Amino acid sequence: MSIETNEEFRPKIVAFCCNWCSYAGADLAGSSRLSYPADVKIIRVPCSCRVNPMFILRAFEKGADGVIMCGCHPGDCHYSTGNYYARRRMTLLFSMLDYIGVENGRTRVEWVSAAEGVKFSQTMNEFVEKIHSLGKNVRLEDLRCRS
Amino acid sequence: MKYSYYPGCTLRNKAKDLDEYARASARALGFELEEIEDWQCCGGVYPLGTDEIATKLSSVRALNQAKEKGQDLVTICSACHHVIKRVNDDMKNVEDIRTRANNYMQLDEPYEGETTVLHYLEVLRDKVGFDKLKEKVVNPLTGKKIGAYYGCLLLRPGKIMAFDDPENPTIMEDFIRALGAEPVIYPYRNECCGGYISLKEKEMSQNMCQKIEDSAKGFGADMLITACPLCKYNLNKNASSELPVYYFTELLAEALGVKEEVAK
Amino acid sequence: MRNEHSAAEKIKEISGTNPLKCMKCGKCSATCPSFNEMDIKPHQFVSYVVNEDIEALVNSKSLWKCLSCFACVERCPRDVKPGKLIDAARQLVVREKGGDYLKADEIPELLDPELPQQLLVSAFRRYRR
Amino acid sequence: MQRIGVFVCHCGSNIAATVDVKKVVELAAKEPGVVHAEDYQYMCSEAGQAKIQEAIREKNLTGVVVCSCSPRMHEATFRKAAERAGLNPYMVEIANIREHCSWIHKDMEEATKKAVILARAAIAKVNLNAPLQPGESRVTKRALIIGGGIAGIQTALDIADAGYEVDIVEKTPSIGGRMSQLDKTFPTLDCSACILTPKMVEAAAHEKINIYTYSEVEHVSGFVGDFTVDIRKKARSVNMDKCTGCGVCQEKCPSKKIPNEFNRGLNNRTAIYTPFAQAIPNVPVIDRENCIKFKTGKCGVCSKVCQAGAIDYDQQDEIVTQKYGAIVVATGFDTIKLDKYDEYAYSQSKDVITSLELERIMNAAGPTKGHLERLSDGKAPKELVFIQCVGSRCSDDRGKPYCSKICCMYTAKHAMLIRDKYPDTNVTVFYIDVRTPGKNFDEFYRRAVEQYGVNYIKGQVGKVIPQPDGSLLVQGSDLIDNKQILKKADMVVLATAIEPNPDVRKIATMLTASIDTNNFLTEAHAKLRPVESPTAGIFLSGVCQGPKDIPETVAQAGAAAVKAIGLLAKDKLTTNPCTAKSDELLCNGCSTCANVCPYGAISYEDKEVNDHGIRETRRVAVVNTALCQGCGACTVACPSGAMDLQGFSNRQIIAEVDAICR
Repeated sequence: MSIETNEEFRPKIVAFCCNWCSYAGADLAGSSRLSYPADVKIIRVPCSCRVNPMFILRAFEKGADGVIMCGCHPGDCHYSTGNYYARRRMTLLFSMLDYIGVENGRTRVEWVSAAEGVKFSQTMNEFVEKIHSLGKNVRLEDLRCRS
Repeated sequence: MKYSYYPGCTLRNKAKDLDEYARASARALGFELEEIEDWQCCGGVYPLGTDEIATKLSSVRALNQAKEKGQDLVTICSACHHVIKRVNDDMKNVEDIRTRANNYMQLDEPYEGETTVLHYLEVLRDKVGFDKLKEKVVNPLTGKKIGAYYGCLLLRPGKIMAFDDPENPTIMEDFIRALGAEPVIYPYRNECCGGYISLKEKEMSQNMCQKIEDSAKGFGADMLITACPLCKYNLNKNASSELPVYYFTELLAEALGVKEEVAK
Repeated sequence: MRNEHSAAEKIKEISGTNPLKCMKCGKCSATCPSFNEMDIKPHQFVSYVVNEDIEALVNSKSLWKCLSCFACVERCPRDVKPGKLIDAARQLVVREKGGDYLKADEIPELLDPELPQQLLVSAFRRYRR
Repeated sequence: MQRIGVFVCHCGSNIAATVDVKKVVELAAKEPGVVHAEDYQYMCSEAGQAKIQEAIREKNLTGVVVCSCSPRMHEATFRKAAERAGLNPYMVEIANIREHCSWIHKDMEEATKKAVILARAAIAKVNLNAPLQPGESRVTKRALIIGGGIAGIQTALDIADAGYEVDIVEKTPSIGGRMSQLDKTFPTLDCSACILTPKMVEAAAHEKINIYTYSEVEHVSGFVGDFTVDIRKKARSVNMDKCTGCGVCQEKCPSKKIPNEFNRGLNNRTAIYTPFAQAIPNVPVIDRENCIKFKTGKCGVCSKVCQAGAIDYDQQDEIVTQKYGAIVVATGFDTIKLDKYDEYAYSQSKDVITSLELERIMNAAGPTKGHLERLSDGKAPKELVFIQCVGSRCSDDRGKPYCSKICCMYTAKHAMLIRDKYPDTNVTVFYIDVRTPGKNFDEFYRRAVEQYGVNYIKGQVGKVIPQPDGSLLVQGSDLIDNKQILKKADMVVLATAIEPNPDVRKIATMLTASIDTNNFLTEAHAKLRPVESPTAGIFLSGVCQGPKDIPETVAQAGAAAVKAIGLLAKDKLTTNPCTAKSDELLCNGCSTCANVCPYGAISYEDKEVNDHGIRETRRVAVVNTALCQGCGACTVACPSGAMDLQGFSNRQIIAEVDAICR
């Protein structure tokens, strides 16, 4: 399915990470030198509940091949309840994306605590591998957006 | 209640009584063992190699037959139980083995570990219930002091077999209590009897079996029970034979009053 | 073994265990019922694989003394499971032509009338291709 | 249009070794709004900060992007530097090209490409940044300590000595914690009670310290400087003011068969009890679950014998609500359950015990009055075997992956004390490694070997085998001799792994303090902020943060106290200005945002608005910036898109998304 047939497929992956747990978990992955592919780019948000489904749709529209959202473990949210809202919102969004034909594997929610550098790196490795197996996102990309 | 039943090679030959007592007892307890068709030998030992597929297929066939009937699969021999349970775990949890086994099997619908594998003792504990069993006992084995010999295969690896606490099991002791006898707990009940080693290295097995027997005797047992034909063979053959060794099903049939029925 | 490195890799692959997880506590050897019969002890299996000393390993008596009783597998605190390494080394040998530990012609004299089928089947699978 | 400066840090070779910083400078300079770009060895150094300040002044920068380490590391540093140069600190953003880039990628080209993209995202964000002004909040000059063990007591004393009010909340009937259960302490063999009791008394007598025993924290709200906490004082059934601590009620109580928690269940206590003789307060509690009066309505013996009339069966739980500026967690540890380790026969033999149980057996106030004896038959053991690392350093799912840290030393202590007091008793220790990093620790361990003749065997034990004669056979490895040994023993002591008190998870959730996979509380920084939780205003004291011995616990307790004092000493705190803001023209007054706000920071006002020339009064959302913590839940919930988060606005995040996907 890859459009750029000449080149190796390098997916564009956006990772939203909450400031308190997952972003710190990503930092720990970094300071522990636990590698994952450079295709993953992290955007820091205060809490997973700050992630508006609009941001995820926007990413797909702009050509992202996968979007992952990471937050504190349920019950451990810095703001008590934020990740519960996020979980509900994402469940709805993902089922809607599924309905319109965006494969389930292109989106993911994972809870990563500040102490889980290993889990962060593992999750990213798995996710990138999954996106590789799904190939390029052609369903939602607005081709007019391509630069 | 009907269960798919996998007797295994030895129960068809040298351990016929293990099988027959089990069936008679099942009838007395109100469940039925329906032997699956054209079963093949499980191989006796679980192939540990992660790259072994062919040697696991006979188990998969049995498991799949049970699945098609929508029944749980019951085993009695510890070795069969061990092999089939672990293969089932592979089929459920190890993607590589699942894919390759299904490629071989070419089933209408791929087998993915759906069947529940139960040891006969687990049926007694979890389905019949030891309380219920106790009610059905007509000849309680009062006064008998019985040491349960678990061996390795029923218990280990604990995470996969999920049969009982691998270091301090209670299922056979509870079974013994249900039959009206007194269980004797001794530390060597989950140590190996030597298994297949007795074919070529008899002395090793003798060493181990003697420790088991001495330990059981030391704690006051006057007989041993086991669920494995090979354990029974080794304990009989490779220890001083001061303690008689029985299959658990024989005592079950005796307590339920169906032993004579089998003898006929 | 022609190539010690690739043989070590093969053992790791077949066994699916990572010997580097070992913390050298010796619990496997403490728990092994065949310990006294073994020339290379269960805890040493791990270091032989790590050091890629496979020639010595596959020629050891220990391969044929392991009972597959899984005591070391159950009790290993580091998930290394030496029993699986031993079995993988044994697989390397029996998969080689002529590596069988049990020859067909020696079987008749090992039999006795009470011997259960299960014993032969198990021994066959552990000792032969 | 912003005038943005981009500053790319080499971080020595930490970044520069895998990211071509010159290339990042070159490409960042071409981004819209960028008027200045440069790189430097260490941006966080004084010289590096000076470069940023110089550029702000000379090029009239309105925004700054620093491509460097994690913002969790130096965002504050760079924002302060910018502020000193006259720029609003919230016009500074960080592109994390170290933790999220150079440290995890090896290929230079790939890492450089990613660094450029991360820089672009930050630049795109700064283009939309607006100056923000922090507000102020007050500080309640009172600290709460959760847990009354040595960690909590020490922290409380240090804070109170600095002149601040302190409340200790302790779940059990007395303060003292684990240390009160210990007999002697390493490496000096001091009697534990002798050094702990004075501290307990001092805490109880301190005019600034208020102790709530038999109490639990039930609810926490608020934030740094201004927490509101509900404390449940469980009904003691004894009037604290009337009780004289004479102890007659305990002597006469007919319900005597309750496992004594303080002695680890090795003997029994009564239903009305104080856990130990030196308990503070010296006022018993009635364990209602086991009290005959509470179970059947009959009895009442304690009430009859109490001269002071202190027994009060009708006492109810009481909720105390109190405000605090700082909270210190000092919840300590317990030993793990051994049900998954029955190869050591712990549940099969009374003579296999844990080290903490041995501690009670060795103690004069313990179940055997300090005589070393077998619990099965009361005989003195002649052969004693210690097994190390039971449940520690396990990567399977039975135990804990970490080293419990204290076991090597307390085992040496036990071995030494036993050899000293009972020279006829042989002591063998099976160990994997002997870990003694601490002042006088290795010397202590060597003394056990050299002076006291303790037999250390390198190797783990595989199985403890009870024998028909009541003795035990220990089957273990001797890795030095390459042997499997069978050792006869009369008693086996297991160095059982420690784990954080199981209640800590509940408490961490209430405090929104993060916790790791082993239930240890996480520090704000593993090296540089080891006694603070990432949640502002929450401090960590003792084993709740990680395994440690008494001197380390006391040191950390003092450190946590200093951090708490540093907070309490302030009159005002500046608040995070990244708060939610509602656009009153878009707001339809639906209340959805207020319903998801965890802080009750959103209220509604009838306000006159001018909507494109139409003046009317509407019901609109108003955010109280003192209460808003900036989570952003409301911004997504708002159906009309009126609610946005300053500093993380919709437009800013979308700009980042766009830059990454470009």
